Parts: sequence; C-alpha cells; structure tokens
Amino acid sequence: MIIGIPKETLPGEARVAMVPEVAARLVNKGFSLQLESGAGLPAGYHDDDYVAAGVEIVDRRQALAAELVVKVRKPSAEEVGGMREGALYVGFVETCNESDQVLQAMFDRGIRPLAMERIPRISRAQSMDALSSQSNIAGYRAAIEAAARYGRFFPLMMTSAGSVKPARVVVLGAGVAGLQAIATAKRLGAEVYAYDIRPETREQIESLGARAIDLDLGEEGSGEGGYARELSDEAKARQQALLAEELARAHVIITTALIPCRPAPVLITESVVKRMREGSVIVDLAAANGGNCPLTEADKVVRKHGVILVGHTNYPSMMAGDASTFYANNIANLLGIMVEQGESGPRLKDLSEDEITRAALMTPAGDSRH
Amino acid sequence: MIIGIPKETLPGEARVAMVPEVAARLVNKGFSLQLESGAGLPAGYHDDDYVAAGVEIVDRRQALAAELVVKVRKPSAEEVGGMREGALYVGFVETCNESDQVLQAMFDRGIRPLAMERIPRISRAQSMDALSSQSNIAGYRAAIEAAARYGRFFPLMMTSAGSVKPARVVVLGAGVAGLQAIATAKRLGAEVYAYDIRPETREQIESLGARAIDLDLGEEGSGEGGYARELSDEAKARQQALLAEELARAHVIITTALIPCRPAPVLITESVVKRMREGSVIVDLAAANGGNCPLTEADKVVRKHGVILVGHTNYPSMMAGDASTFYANNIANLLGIMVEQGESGPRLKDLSEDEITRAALMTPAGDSRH
Amino acid sequence: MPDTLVALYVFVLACFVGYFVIWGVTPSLHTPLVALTNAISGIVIVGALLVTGAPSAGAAAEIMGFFAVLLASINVFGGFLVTNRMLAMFKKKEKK
Amino acid sequence: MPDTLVALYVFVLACFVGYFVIWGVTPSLHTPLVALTNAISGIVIVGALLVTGAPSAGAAAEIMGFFAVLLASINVFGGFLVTNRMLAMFKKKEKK
Amino acid sequence: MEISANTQALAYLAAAILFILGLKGLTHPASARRGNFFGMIGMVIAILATLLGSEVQSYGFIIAGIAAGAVIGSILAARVQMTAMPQLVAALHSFVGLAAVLVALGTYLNKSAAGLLEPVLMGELSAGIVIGAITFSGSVIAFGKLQGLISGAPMIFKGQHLLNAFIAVVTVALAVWFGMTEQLWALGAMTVLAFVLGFTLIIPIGGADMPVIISMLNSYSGWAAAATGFTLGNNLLIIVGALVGFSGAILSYIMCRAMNRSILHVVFGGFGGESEGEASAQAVAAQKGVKSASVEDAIYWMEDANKVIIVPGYGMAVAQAQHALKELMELLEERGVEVKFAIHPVAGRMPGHMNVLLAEADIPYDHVFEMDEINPEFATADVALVVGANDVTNPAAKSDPSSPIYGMPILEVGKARHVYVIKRSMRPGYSGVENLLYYQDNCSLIFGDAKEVCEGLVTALKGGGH
Amino acid sequence: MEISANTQALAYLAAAILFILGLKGLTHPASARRGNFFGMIGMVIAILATLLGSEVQSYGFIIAGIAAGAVIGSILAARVQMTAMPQLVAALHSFVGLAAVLVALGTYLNKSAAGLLEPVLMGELSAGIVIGAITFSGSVIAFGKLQGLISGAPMIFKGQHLLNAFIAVVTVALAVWFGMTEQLWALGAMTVLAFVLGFTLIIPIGGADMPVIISMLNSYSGWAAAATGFTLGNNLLIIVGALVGFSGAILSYIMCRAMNRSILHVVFGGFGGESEGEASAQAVAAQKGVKSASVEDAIYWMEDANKVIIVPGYGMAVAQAQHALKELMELLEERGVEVKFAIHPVAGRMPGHMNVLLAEADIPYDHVFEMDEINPEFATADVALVVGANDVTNPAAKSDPSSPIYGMPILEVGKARHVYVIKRSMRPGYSGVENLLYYQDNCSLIFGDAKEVCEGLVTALKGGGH
Ligand SMILES: NC(=O)c1ccc[n+]([C@@H]2O[C@H](COP(=O)([O-])OP(=O)(O)OC[C@H]3O[C@@H](n4cnc5c(N)ncnc54)[C@H](OP(=O)(O)O)[C@@H]3O)[C@@H](O)[C@H]2O)c1
Ligand SMILES: NC(=O)c1ccc[n+]([C@@H]2O[C@H](COP(=O)([O-])OP(=O)(O)OC[C@H]3O[C@@H](n4cnc5c(N)ncnc54)[C@H](OP(=O)(O)O)[C@@H]3O)[C@@H](O)[C@H]2O)c1
Ligand SMILES: NC(=O)c1ccc[n+]([C@@H]2O[C@H](COP(=O)([O-])OP(=O)(O)OC[C@H]3O[C@@H](n4cnc5c(N)ncnc54)[C@H](O)[C@@H]3O)[C@@H](O)[C@H]2O)c1
Ligand SMILES: NC(=O)c1ccc[n+]([C@@H]2O[C@H](COP(=O)([O-])OP(=O)(O)OC[C@H]3O[C@@H](n4cnc5c(N)ncnc54)[C@H](O)[C@@H]3O)[C@@H](O)[C@H]2O)c1
Repeated sequence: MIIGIPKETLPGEARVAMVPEVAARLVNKGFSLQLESGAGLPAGYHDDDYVAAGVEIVDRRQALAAELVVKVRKPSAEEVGGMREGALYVGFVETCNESDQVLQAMFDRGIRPLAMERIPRISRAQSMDALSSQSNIAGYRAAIEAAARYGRFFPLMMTSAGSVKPARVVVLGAGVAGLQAIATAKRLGAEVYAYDIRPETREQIESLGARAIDLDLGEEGSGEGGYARELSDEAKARQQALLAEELARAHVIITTALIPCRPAPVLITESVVKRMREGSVIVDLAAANGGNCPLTEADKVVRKHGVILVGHTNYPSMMAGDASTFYANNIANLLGIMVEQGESGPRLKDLSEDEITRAALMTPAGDSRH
Repeated sequence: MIIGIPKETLPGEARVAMVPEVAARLVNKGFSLQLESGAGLPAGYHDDDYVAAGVEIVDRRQALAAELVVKVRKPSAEEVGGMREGALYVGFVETCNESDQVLQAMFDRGIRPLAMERIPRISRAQSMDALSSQSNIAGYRAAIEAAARYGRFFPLMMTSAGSVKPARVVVLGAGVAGLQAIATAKRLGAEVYAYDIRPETREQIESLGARAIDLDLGEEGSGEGGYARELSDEAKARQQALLAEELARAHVIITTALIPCRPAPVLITESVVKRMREGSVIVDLAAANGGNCPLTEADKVVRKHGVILVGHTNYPSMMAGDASTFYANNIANLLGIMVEQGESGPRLKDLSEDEITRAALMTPAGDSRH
Repeated sequence: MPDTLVALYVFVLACFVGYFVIWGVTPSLHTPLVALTNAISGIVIVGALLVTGAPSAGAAAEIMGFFAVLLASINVFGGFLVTNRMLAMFKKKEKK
Repeated sequence: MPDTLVALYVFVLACFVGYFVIWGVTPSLHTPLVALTNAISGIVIVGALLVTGAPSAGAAAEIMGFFAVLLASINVFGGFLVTNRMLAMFKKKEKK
Repeated sequence: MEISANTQALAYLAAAILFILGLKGLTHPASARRGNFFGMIGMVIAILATLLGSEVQSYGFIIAGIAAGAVIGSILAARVQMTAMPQLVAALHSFVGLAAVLVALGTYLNKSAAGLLEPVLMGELSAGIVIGAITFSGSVIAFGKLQGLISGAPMIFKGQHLLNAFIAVVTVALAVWFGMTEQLWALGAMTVLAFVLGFTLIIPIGGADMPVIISMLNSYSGWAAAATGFTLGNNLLIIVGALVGFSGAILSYIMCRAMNRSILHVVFGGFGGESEGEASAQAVAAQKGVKSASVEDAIYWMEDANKVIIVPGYGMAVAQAQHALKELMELLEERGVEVKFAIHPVAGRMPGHMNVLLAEADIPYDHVFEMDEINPEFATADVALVVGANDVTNPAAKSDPSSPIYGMPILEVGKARHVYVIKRSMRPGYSGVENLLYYQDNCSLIFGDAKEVCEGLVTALKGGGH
Repeated sequence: MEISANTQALAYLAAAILFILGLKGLTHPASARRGNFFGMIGMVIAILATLLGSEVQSYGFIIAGIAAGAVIGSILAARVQMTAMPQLVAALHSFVGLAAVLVALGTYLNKSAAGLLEPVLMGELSAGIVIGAITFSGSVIAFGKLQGLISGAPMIFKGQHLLNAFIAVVTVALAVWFGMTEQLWALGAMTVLAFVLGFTLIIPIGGADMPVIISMLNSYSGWAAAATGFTLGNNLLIIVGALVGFSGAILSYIMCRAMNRSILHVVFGGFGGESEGEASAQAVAAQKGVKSASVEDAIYWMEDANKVIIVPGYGMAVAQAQHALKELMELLEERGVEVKFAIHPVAGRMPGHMNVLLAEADIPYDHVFEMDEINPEFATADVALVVGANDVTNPAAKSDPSSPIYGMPILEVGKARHVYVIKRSMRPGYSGVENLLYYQDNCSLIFGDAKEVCEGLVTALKGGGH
C-alpha cells in the first residue's frame, strides 16, 4: 500500500505528517511511503533522513496521488483535486460543518476522509488521538510563550537587589493543554491557579501541585466523551463575574477552554483586562475559535490596555519537530488497526468494523455526532 | 539633594534607573527625585505611579541638570553635555578604556562618574552590585529564550504518542548568569550540564542538581575578585577541543563566559556548530563582547548550519520591569552609603572614604584596576 | 523465699522480657516468629520427661507421659525444622 | 533452689528487662532517664535500712547504717524531685 | 552421669537465656537463623539437663517417645508445603496443648501416688489442664478449618457468648471444687469441659481470621507451658511459657490492630461474624479474595532485592508521593538494589504527567523507562511496586475483549516475583474496570494514601533493630 | 504491724514492677511523668515493706537518717539550677556509691557479729565495696570537674593505664585474700584502694566528656546496688541494680557511638586525652567550646514548639536537602508547629538559589520569607534550624567592624530560643570568617551532611515508642 505525504501548504504550518523514525517502522511493516520533497524541512527533517528510512522522495503531484494520503491540516481544494478518486485521506478535516466545501468535494470524488479529530476518546484509541498529542504541545508551548512575553520573573526570587514575587498564573480549562500548561508554569516557579468547568479536574489540578479555583455555577459542566458542554447563558454570566476577581489579580492567564464546534466561551471580559497589571500576559489557546478573551486577535500578539494578548493559533508548529513525531506516531498507530497483512503487504480492512475507524470515517450521509 | 533620572536613549533599552516603589523609599529619606516624563513607560511604570511615590515629573533637560544623575546605560555625549558641571553620575559607564571619549568629556566638565560595574565584590556591597543583579536576569531570560527558540520539548515526556528525550542543555560559564540559566533550564526539565573554568563552581553546579563537566586544562582559571582570568593560548585550544565532544551532543547551549574587558573566549567553534543537530539553539550571552561562538551576531537571531544562534545583548531589557526594580534597589543601596543626614536633608559624604565608593569612582588620573 | 514465690518472681520478670523481646521482632519476621515460638513451646517436653521418668511414676502416668513426650517432641523437631525451612526460604539474595 | 541461684535467675532476667526497657527510652528523654535511674538507684536505702535496723547491729554498724540511710535518702528524695522538675520543665506547650 | 539440682538449675538458666536470645535474633532478618539455632541449642540443653537430673530415672518410654516424635516431626517439617504452613502450625499447637494436659494429669497421678497433693499445686494443675485443653481443641478446629475439613465460613449461633461464658464458669467451678475436695470426677469433668470450650470458642470464627487465631492459640500454648512450670516448680518452663505467651498475645494484638479489630473479640471468639459499620478496604479486599499486605511485607522483599521496578500512576500524583519515592529509591540503591521507574504512556491524567512529577523530585532520567523498554524487565524484577496506578497495569486489557480498556498495552507488572500495589481502596481507576492483577497470587495490596505508605516504606527501610 | 517474709517478697515484687513500668514510661514524653510517679510509689512500697519486715527492729537512726536525707535532698532538688544539673547528678551518684560501701561494711559487721560469714557472702561484700567505692570517688571527681573545683582539662600522665591496671589487680587480690582469710586489714586496704581507683580512673578525663562519665558512673552505682542485693539476698536490690546498671551502660554506649568513640576507652578512663587520627568535628567543636547536639536534641525542642524557623543556606543546596526539609515541614505542621523558611538575600551562590530549590521541593511560597520580614520573628521562635547556612547568620557582620562581612545584614537567628545549626564541620563559609553565633549559649551544632541530618530529623519525628 502506498502512502503519500504531501507538504503542508497552510501558511505558518511547519509540521509534517510523517517523520523519518516512524516512517522506518511503517516501511518495515510493508508500506511504501512517498514524501513530497522538502515536506519535512520546516520541522527540521531533511529529505536525506527520509531516504535513509526507506521513504521515496517524490514531487507534489505524485505524493497527492497515492492510495492513502496523510496530512496534518485540512486539505485545500487544490489538494483534493490532486488526489485520486476513491483514495483514503487521513488527517485533520477541521470542520464542524458537514456541508463544508472541501469535504463535499472529497465526497464527490469518492475520497474517504478519516478525520483525526473524530478519533473517539477510549483507552484503546489514546495512542491515535492527535488532538491530545497536539494539545499537549500547545499547553507546554503556551506556558513557554507566556514566560517569554512576560516582562518579569515567573519564580519567586529573593536577592540582595530585592525580592520579586512569583508570577500569578491562572490557567482556564484543565484539559490536556491546560494541564500541561499548568505543569510547565509550575515548573518555572509560578504560583499557578487553574479553573475548569468539569468538577473532576479539581483533583487533577492539585495532582500537579497547582491550586484549583472553585466557582459555584449552579450547573454541571461535564459533557459526553470527556469534552465539556456549553453552559446556559445564565451560568455563563455567573462564571464571568465570579472569575473576574481571580483573573484581575493574575499576571499571566493561559486559556484553553474550548467546546468542540462552538465558539469559545468568553471567560475574560474587557473590563477584566483593564483591571490587570501593566505588562500582564494573556495566552489564548482558543484564539482560533474566537478566543476566551474577546480582545484576542487570532495569529497576532497585540497589546491592549497594557496587557499583552497572544493569539497564536498554531502552537504545535512552533515545536514542529516533536509535534510531527507525535502526529506521525498517531498516524502509524491508526494505520496499525486499519490494515491487516495480506500476501502483497498490508491490506486495508473494512473500516466500519472497528469502532475507532468507524467513528473517524466521515460519510456523505452525515454522521452521528452533534 | 536632587536626583535626576533621565530616560534611557539607547535603542532597545527598556529599563529605567528608578522605579516608583524604590523612589518612595528615597523620597522618605529626604531625597528629591526628578524623573524625565515617560522614562518608566518601557518598563511598565507610568508617570502617575512615580508621582504617587513623590517623584517630580520633569522634562529631559531638567532631569539631566540635577546634582546627581542616575542612569542605567552609558551616557551619550549629548547627555554629558546636558549635565551640570561638578555633578555626580551614577550608572554603568561601560568602558574598559580610560581614554573613552564620553568619560573624558565628563572629566573635562568635572562630572564625577560612579561606575556601577566597578562596585567591588565584597559581602557588604552585594546589595549594590548591579552587575550581579542584571546577570541574574540575563541568566533566567537566556534559558527562557532558549526554550522558546528550541523547536522541541525541554523535559522528558512519555506519552501515548511516543516519547521525547529531554533536551540536553549545556551551560558554559557558571557565574551568576550561568547558574541562573542552569537553574531555569533544570526547572523546565532539561538535562543540564555545565562547565566553568573555575574549579570551585563544580560544587555550585551540582548544588543546582545539574552535572558538572570536567576538563583537564592543565591550568587554573580563577582570577581575582571572583572573576575568571584569561587562559593561555595553549589551554584555550585544549579547552575548545575537549569541549567540542560535549557541545556537539548538546541541543541547547547557553554561554555566559566572560572575562571583563577582554574579548569573550571562543568556546564553540564553527565545526562544533556544524556537528550539532538541526534546530539546536545557542544562546550567547557574550554576544556583545564578540560571543563565545564566533558565528553569533550581536543583537540578532540567525540560523547557521541549521543551528539557531541567539545574539541578544540586552536580556535585562526583556524583563525591564524586574530588571529596573533590581537596578533601582542597587542604586538606592549605594546612595545609602554615599550620603549622611545633614540638616537640610541628605548630604554627600567624602566618596573616597568608603572602599566601595572609592572603587567605583572613576578619576581622570586613571584608576588602579587592570 | 518459698518456691512458688520464686516462680512468681521469675514469671513476672519473664513476662517483661517476653513483652519487650517480642515487640522488638521486625514485622517481616512475624511468620517465622510464630513457628519459632511454637517450637520453643515444645519445652513442655521437660515436663513430660519429668512425669514419665519420675521414679514414682505409675503405669498410667508413664503412658500419659509417653504420649506427652511424643507430642512435645514432634513439636520440638517439627517446629525448629519448619522455622529453619522458612528462614531459609526467606533468605534472599546474597549480599554483595 | 538455693538463694544465690534464685538471685542469679532474678539477676539475669532483670538484666534482660533492663536492656530492653532502656533501649526503648526515647532519646529526647535520656537526660531525665539519668536522673530517674539515679533516684531509683537510691534503692540501696533498703540495704541501709536492713543494716541499721538489724537486731544484731552493733554501734559501728548502726553509725555506718545511719550515714548510709542518710545518703541514700538524699538520693531518693533529691533524685525523684529533680526528675520531676526536669520533666515539668520539659513539658512544653499545651497541645491544642 | 547425674547432675546436681544446682547444675541443673544453671543449665536451665542457660537454656532460658538462649531462648531469649533466640527470639531476639528475630529482631533482624540477618540474625534470624542464628536465633533459631540458639533456640535449638537451648532446647537440647534443657532436655539433657532434665534427663541427667535426679528426677528422671527410667528412660524407656522417654527414648521411645522422643525417637518417634523426632521422626514424625522431621517428616512433617520436611514434607509440608509452604502454603500448608498455617495448618501445620495449628496441628503443632494442638500437640503442645495436649502434651500440657497429659503432663498435668501425669503429675497429678505421680503426686497423688506420692501423697504430695496440696491446694496450690492442684490450682496450678487445673490451670495447666484447662489452658492446655482449650489450646488443644481450639487448634484442632483451626486445623480443620484451614485444611478445609470443616467449613471455613464463620459459624455463628445465637447465645454463643452466653454459652461460652457458662462453660467457662462451670469449668472454673469444677477446678475449685477439685482443689477443695480432691475428687477425681471434678478433674475429669473439668478436663472435658475445657476441651469443649476450646471447640465452642474457635468454631464460630471464619477462615479469613485464622491467622489471628493461630497466633492466639500460640499464646495459649505458652501459658499452658507456664502453668505446667508452676505445677512442676520448673523455672525454665515458666520463663519459656511467658515468652511464648507474650509472643502470641502481642502478635494477635498487632494483627488485630492492622485489621482494625478489637482483640477482645478474638479472645472471646466469634468476632468474625460481627458486621462493622463501613467495611474497611482490607475487609472488602478479603471478601473478594484479594490479599492485603503491610508496609513491612513489602520492605521485606524489597530491601534485599536485586531489582525493584516502581510503577507510578495517577494516585502518586494525587498523593504527591514523588518526593517520598525519590527517597525510597535512594535508600534502596544504598542497599545495592537496582531501582527503575516504569512509565506507562497514559499514566496519570495528562501526557507526561509522571515525568513532570518525577523530574520535580529530581529522579534521574536514566532511572525512568517507558513501557516498551521496561516490559521485558518485569520478569527479572523481584518486586514491582505499583504506586497509585491501576488501569495501566490491568491484564484485562490483554485478556478480556469485553473490557473497555481491551487493546490498550499495559505494563506487565504481574510478571514480577512479588507485586505490591499501593492504593486507598478497592475502587477502580479512571476506566472504572476492576483490575484482574489484584487476584494474582504474587500480588498484594497495601491500602493507604500513596504518600503516607511510601513514607512508611522509607521509615521501615531506615528502621530495623539496634 | 509486722509483715511476713512472703508479704514482703510480694511487696518487693510490686516495687520492682513499678520501677520497670517507671522506666518504660520514659519511652514517650507523654508518659514520662507518670513513669516518675511509678518510680516514687515503688520506692515508698520498698521502704515500707523493709521497715515493716521482721529484720528491721530499731528505728531511731533510720528515722533520723531518712528525715535528714529528705530535707537535704528536697532542698538540693528545689534549689539547683538547671544548668548545674550534671553536678547534682554526679553528687547524688557519689552518695549511692558511698551508701553501698557503708551497707557492705555494715553487713560485714553484722554478719561477723552473728558469725554468719562465708566465702560467697564475702565475695559479694567485696564486690559491693569495690564498685561502690569506685562510684563514690569517681563521682566526686566528676563533680569537682563539672563544678570547676578541679580543672576540666584532661589530665593525662604517662603509664596511667598501667597504674590503673596495677591498682585493680591489687584490689582484686586483696578481695580474694579477704575472702579466704577474713582478715580485716585486707578489707580495709581493698576499700581504700578502690577509692583510689575511682580517682585515677576519672581524673584524666576532660570536662567535655563528663556526660559519658556521669552515665557510666550511673551504671556503676546500679551494679553496686545489685552487688548489695546479692550480699543481702535481696531480689529487689538485684532487679533495680540491673535496671540501673543497664541504663547507664546503654546510655554511655549511645553517647559514645554518637561521638564516634570506643566505649572501652571510657570504661578504662582517660580516653579523652588520646588523640584520634583526624580530630572529629565534635572534638574540634568541643575544643572551641562550641556545643554539639544530636538529632534527637533538636527534635525534642521542635516537636512541640509553637514556631520553628528554618534557615537554608548553601549547604542545603550542596546536600540537596530540600526534599527532606519539605517532609520535615509537613511533619511539624501535622503536630501543630508553625514552620517558616527564612531566606537571606545572598544565601547560596546565586541570587534566588534557595528559592529555586525550595520551589523544587514544592514548599509553598507562603512559607518562605525574606530577611526583613522574618527577622523580627526570630525572637518569638522556639527553634531556629539553620541548614547549611553560615555567613548569613554570622553576628560578626553586625558587631565586628574588622570582619570582611561587616555591614552585611544578617538573619538574626541568635534571637530564637534554641538554635540548631546543621553543617559538616567547623569550617567557615564562603567568606572564610568564623561564625560567632556558634558560641552563643542557645546554639548547638549538629554535625553531618545536611540531607542526612534532615532525614534523621524526619525519622526521629516519625519514630517514638509503640
Ligand atoms: N495520561 C493521559 O493523558 C490521560 C488522560 C485522560 C485519562 N487517562 C486515563 O487515566 C488512566 C491512567 O491510569 P493510572 O493507572 O495512572 O490511573 P488510574 O487507573 O486512574 O488509577 C489511579 C489509582 O490511584 C489510586 N489513587 C488515587 N489517589 C490515591 C492516593 N492519594 N493514594 C493512593 N492511591 C491513590 C486510585 O485508587 P484508590 O481510589 O483506591 O486509591 C486509582 O485506582 C488510564 O485509564 C488512562 O486512559 C489518561
Ligand atoms: N547568593 C549569591 O548570589 C552569592 C554569590 C556568591 C557568593 N555568595 C556568598 O555566599 C555566602 C552565602 O552564605 P550561606 O550561609 O548560604 O553559605 P556559606 O556561608 O557559604 O555556608 C555554607 C555552609 O554550609 C555548610 N555545608 C556545605 N555543604 C554541606 C553539606 N553537604 N551538608 C551540611 N552542611 C554543608 C558549610 O559548612 P561545612 O563545610 O562545615 O559543612 C558552610 O559553612 C555568603 O557569604 C555570600 O556572600 C553569595
Ligand atoms: N482516551 C482518553 O481517555 C482521553 C483522551 C484525550 C482526552 N481525554 C480527556 O478529555 C478531557 C478534555 O480534553 P481536551 O483537553 O481535549 O478538552 P478541550 O480542548 O475540548 O477543552 C479544554 C478544557 O476546557 C474546559 N472548558 C470548556 N468550557 C469551559 C468553560 N466555560 N470554563 C472553563 N473551562 C471550560 C474543558 O472542560 C476542558 O477541560 C480531559 O479530561 C482529557 O483528560 C481523555
Ligand atoms: N559579593 C560577592 O560575593 C559576589 C558578587 C557577585 C558575584 N560573585 C561571584 O563572582 C563570580 C563570577 O561572577 P560573574 O557571573 O559576574 O562572572 P562573569 O560574568 O565575569 O563570568 C561568567 C562566568 O564565565 C566563566 N568563564 C570565564 N572564562 C571562561 C572560559 N574560558 N571557559 C569557561 N568559563 C569561563 C567565569 O568563571 C564565570 O563563572 C561568581 O562565582 C559569583 O558568585 C561574588
């Protein structure tokens, strides 16, 4: 089976869907890999390294024309056009909208998209869960970004030239990214507080040595599949008000509160930003979905009311080396359950048999979620 | 006594020599402070805050014309021109050359410069030692910078999407900045190695949980006053060769090896840089003095042979808030031993009486050091 | 002192010794301790010997004594050997 | 058993008791322990009483006995009271 | 050769000292075998001194008895399987009890033949008989339960305590009557009743509680020996009896404390059937057939192990036990134990959760291994110490296709020689699935907060006799 | 009222039990006072039982003696300053020793008057006299040294061991001679020589080693009592003597071990003067007049303190003791102790050195205080625990203008009620200046690696009797 790995075309995207180390494993299992020349460069992987791993370096056209195309980001219309009819696409599809044009184009050409973001959150699928693996990176990176943007120390420091208080870091949303951000800020010596709407996160926050912020919202925030659910308007308002006090005292806020396929909840209002100390930093991981702070501008770092708002939307790309490795591992693990060994190498199984591939496979008829 | 605080004019300099909190203490002691309007802004301190602390906001001319002018960076010729004859200047003088033009201009006008970098390294003077206080910040910041530039994780991470090895960070020079860089990188979870020419640093490196690299150079590196001394050419070559192995395996190198008023020793040769892994980072704190790596370019971040070389020369300015506080504290502590209470407020003492001020005061006849 | 009083003295002191010595036993050896004390409690064999071997012992006493000796000596032999086996099994890696 | 043998039994057992009980004393109480054992060793007063009060005691023995009683009783009273003072001083803050 | 009474007394003293030293030897594993050896020598001295003394004149029965006993005892000891040890101990106890009864009766016969009966002696005799008889029949029941001859389930009946109390009162009354009247029937009735009492005391107790009972019977057998000593005016028997008596009593107390039970219930029997408000973790475990262990058990195997693999999980994070684990690691390494940490990719609640915490505690990276690296090593590990991890060690992931975690690779801790799992309760982990590991033979659970238990391990490792 | 010998024996037994329980009470501070009380009751019972027994017939001297003793003893106990306690104890020991000698002599007189002398008795008598006499004169010397009447310096002379051995041999020879011949002069000479031996044994020993000696003499006084017991055939004396004898011996052993010295040197005297290869830290400290302390001493004051301030320095970093300190903090807080960390701005070797490490160990920020905040609090702290800090606590910075650190603000740890400093040696810190703090009365040094000592503190805090 031939797997094509085209170069990512989205501006600023430095990841690549396959790294030499993982490629070598797949080649060993009998897959043929065709990588677009230079696809790995932004992530620090040279064509030579791939060749050494047994990957064939091809041009863009050929890479797209494989039986199975793996990518990181949503394919462009052009890319879909370049794919062969009936091919399999594995990667993020990045749409909540089943009438999405690109998706329709795929369906029209009989291309079956396996959406990485639809991998169910069951134990067995953890090693294929690219959302988690990339969120993890985003969380780490967000904390580093915050430390780099913040014009003061994160840790407490008592020196002969005076003492500085530790930075007060508040992390909103304690999912995968949030927990990693907590851990990283904690490591740097900040005083870390965290808040999540799901009550079970309290113990998890404390298991990282940070303090959990408790708010009484009057309703539960746990949704299905490990995701949070959207709150009622009343509860939203309550949350904003109660959080305001905590946030105004923060020096660094890292927000990760996302609800899949919904605009990000507003957790930091402008009035809170105004009350924050000059030079404070807000890293908004939800920037792509409108931001947990309405002042955030996607893909920009702006300074408003003296507060630095970081709106990067692609943190994993900032750590493209490790992010690509994680992603490639996820893909390889997914491939592991998609194929069986035939006489002439691996052969695709019926994708509707396994609950994981069944869930990830998008079909024109629309799918069950939402 | 009137103290003038002009705004820093050097491009990129965000610090200010006085912060509101410290100013309030000085005002309490009877000093009159005159700050150039907006001087604190880049560091995040508003004129209002100063006013609240009892500081008078003045224009540039007036700030420069005070009896005592405190600054961070070396004064420009224009600034010297604006100072009153016989005034006292307190701040970095940033010259190793007694025939420096600006210095001469000061001497010509009878302005007495107290050079902050000449504060002796004795216990009593530690609270006035701005070199240390700013180095400390540089060390912390260098590690953060390295983490932000490095396209991978610092910590070891074992996840369901694969494991990443911890970054191998080597710190060269374990002075104030080096130790803080070690501590910060260690906190982030990197595997930290450090090397210094002074043997007593070994224990200090280990006291931070890092590992010391031992090289047998055949000569001692401890100089006087806590500073290192320059090595013989032979020993330098030996050092480079022995270090090369360690450095080539490093993913991040932070170099802080400085010898006052000498070009920075070359510790990382181009051939070592070539051998380093794609995407590795070198943060060269000695960039201003030519760099511990000859490829470093001062004030720039460049990528050579796949390695990112960070040549910032003003790390404290990146943390102008805390850096200014430390500096202002150093200044205030120095003022503390320079004045005595007279009837009409504080009065200058004979600066040659105290060993600290005697050492810091630069005189036209040339001074004893070097 | 009359013998009974002496016995009382000895008993009281032995109780203290027992109390202290047993509290000192490291918990991981509690199982062998049961086995060892079991073996030691075979000391009733001394009583059995005295009964059986007494010059005045009648046939009934001798028979009883015989069984007592038998039982006690099973206990003594079995107990010590089992303790030994246990401790041998509990002997772990050779110390370097 | 002859008295000396009884004494030996008692002595040996008492030695074990002493050994164990003293090892159990918490180190922070070692100083009071010295004081307390000092007081207890005033038990020679019993010997002194027996010597002094013996019907057969001659004048010399009585005088000696008197001094022995005196010294031992200083020890007894001084020892216990001092121990008490020490322990009282060592009594620290009231537990909440 | 015959020895004087004084020499015999000295020999007895020496034997007593050896017994004490023998028990003291058990303060530390290193000296334990020497302790056993001391015990043997003591016994040899005691027997020789008795045989050589003037009281023993005829040797026929004695030699026959000893010889037969030696053969039977040795065979029993050599043949018994380690798992059948509790039964053997119970059986041996019963022998001591019966021997004590026989000795007392024999003494009675001898003394009454010599006309030396007197009230104190008869009191002592009665005590010996009663305690011995209870020990005997109680041990027989315990043996039966352990061996499976009698149902191990607790057998409780109404009025059981009343019945026991009644029998006990009557027995004592008979003893007093016998002391006053020297009537043989009273002696006989008392003996029989004491046997019955042993039976009614132990029969209600469930098999799970047998260890406490064994140790309690051990204590009884000691007191029986002491009583015999009083009867015979033999100080050695008194001393040894007291030692054994205290040993059993203290052990029972310790066991009860560990199981949060009142010692009184044991002494008066039938405590096994009483329901206790909230079932303790141990109780739930016992009910499920899962072994619980103490800190000391784990230390016992860890301190001299060649290799210990520590498996941290979410529970370690919740308890923040990483610092204690670091110390444990250092202490074990000081003793030459190789210590490794095994990290499952999804241990904890976020990727790299364990790494962050182990790094915080400054556990060197070269001690930390990922699943694929470490899995082959479990088979060579003496101990796998699972600290608050659950799902990631659950063999159901491999063996049970219906399990929600089926298909997840796991850390194969079950392959280690001994597995100790630290957790607070029998509650499942994140996935809500019961962990089949806990039912393995080589696995025991140490219940408690991970940090507290780990600190306990550290303290235990540091401790140990003087 | 007169009691029978049996009743008396029972009373003695009760007294012995009370003494044992009394000592056992000291296993825990909570039961210590009760222990002392048991001891008192035991003594009262013993005395009453003796007085009421048939042996005591005349009461005049006895009542006078007891009354006078009671008055003197009570006054002494009430008046003595706590700092003079060692002297008092030494004095009291000498009384016991002398009393034992007098009792033995008196017994000799009584028995010889009654014609009851026999070799075993005379042997026992001689033992009582010799041990008593050594105890007496040794204690007198110890008292003199402690009180400053005799120079506290070790007085060593050539051939001292030879002389001691010679005196000892002659004493024993005289005792044997006396036992064989009943000659009074031998008894007298033996007594005198024993007094001399006590003198020559103790006089060479320096004042710093007196605590060991006191405890050794305590042991001697116990053996003297036991010997008296043998003489009088009094089991109570034997039991108590053995208890006291072991107490002193074990304490001496513990002290020697803590100071890394051989117990043999103590028993044979003069060890204080022997130079030992490299002088231990304790020895150097003692020479300089600096007190060294044990982990237990520090724990004693810390465990029930209201406030403990911990002062970390570079040594904590070198030893990486931060994790152990965290645990110590937690344990103390569990006991209701307020724990604060005091950070000097230049502690360590880089700015914020301590902060990094304390944060690593997860010590909450609100427990960490900078110098200016915490300095006023030392006066209200029960214990300041200085962990590997030196220069930053040196009062010379304030008081000695010639010192290179003069003018540096310091942490005013000296104001705490008790100061314990953990370091490895008497070497100075970074600045090379001797620390005057160590010479303060309330300051003691605990020598050792900071991590090991802190772990020791943790273990000690967790420990404590059953
Ligand atoms: N790593 C990730 O990214 C991630 C994210 C989400 C979910 N998960 C899931 O989380 C699970 C991780 O497995 P795991 O083995 O680490 O954890 P686990 O299966 O959740 O088990 C943790 C165990 O620790 C015990 N525990 C909790 N607090 C404790 C304390 N204070 N002291 C002692 N024990 C304590 C609990 O038992 P008691 O209550 O009886 O004490 C529990 O059984 C997997 O099922 C994984 O799929 C992982
Ligand atoms: N903070 C800074 O930026 C900086 C920079 C340079 C210099 N300094 C200077 O460093 C000094 C700092 O004061 P400090 O009190 O923290 O340190 P210090 O005065 O240097 O004293 C440290 C003490 O720790 C003990 N020690 C070392 N290793 C130990 C171990 N493993 N276990 C137990 N004790 C150990 C040493 O005594 P033993 O050898 O007897 O054990 C030593 O006396 C000041 O003089 C300061 O001026 C500070
Ligand atoms: N297989 C598995 O077991 C598996 C795999 C991955 C993730 N998970 C779990 O799923 C959960 C969610 O993970 P995620 O990081 O992908 O979630 P996410 O990125 O969808 O959301 C981030 C976090 O924001 C929180 N949030 C949403 N709205 C909020 C609001 N209004 N205020 C505050 N917080 C709000 C959510 O609760 C969540 O914790 C985590 O608990 C994770 O452990 C489980
Ligand atoms: N008052 C005080 O006690 C006081 C105050 C400040 C600093 N100090 C001490 O002074 C020392 C130097 O401090 P600094 O940071 O200002 O020094 P620095 O900035 O001058 O030099 C940085 C480090 O580089 C090292 N170095 C120089 N040449 C090297 C080479 N060829 N190879 C490797 N390493 C080389 C030096 O030894 C030094 O450790 C430190 O030990 C510091 O603790 C003492």
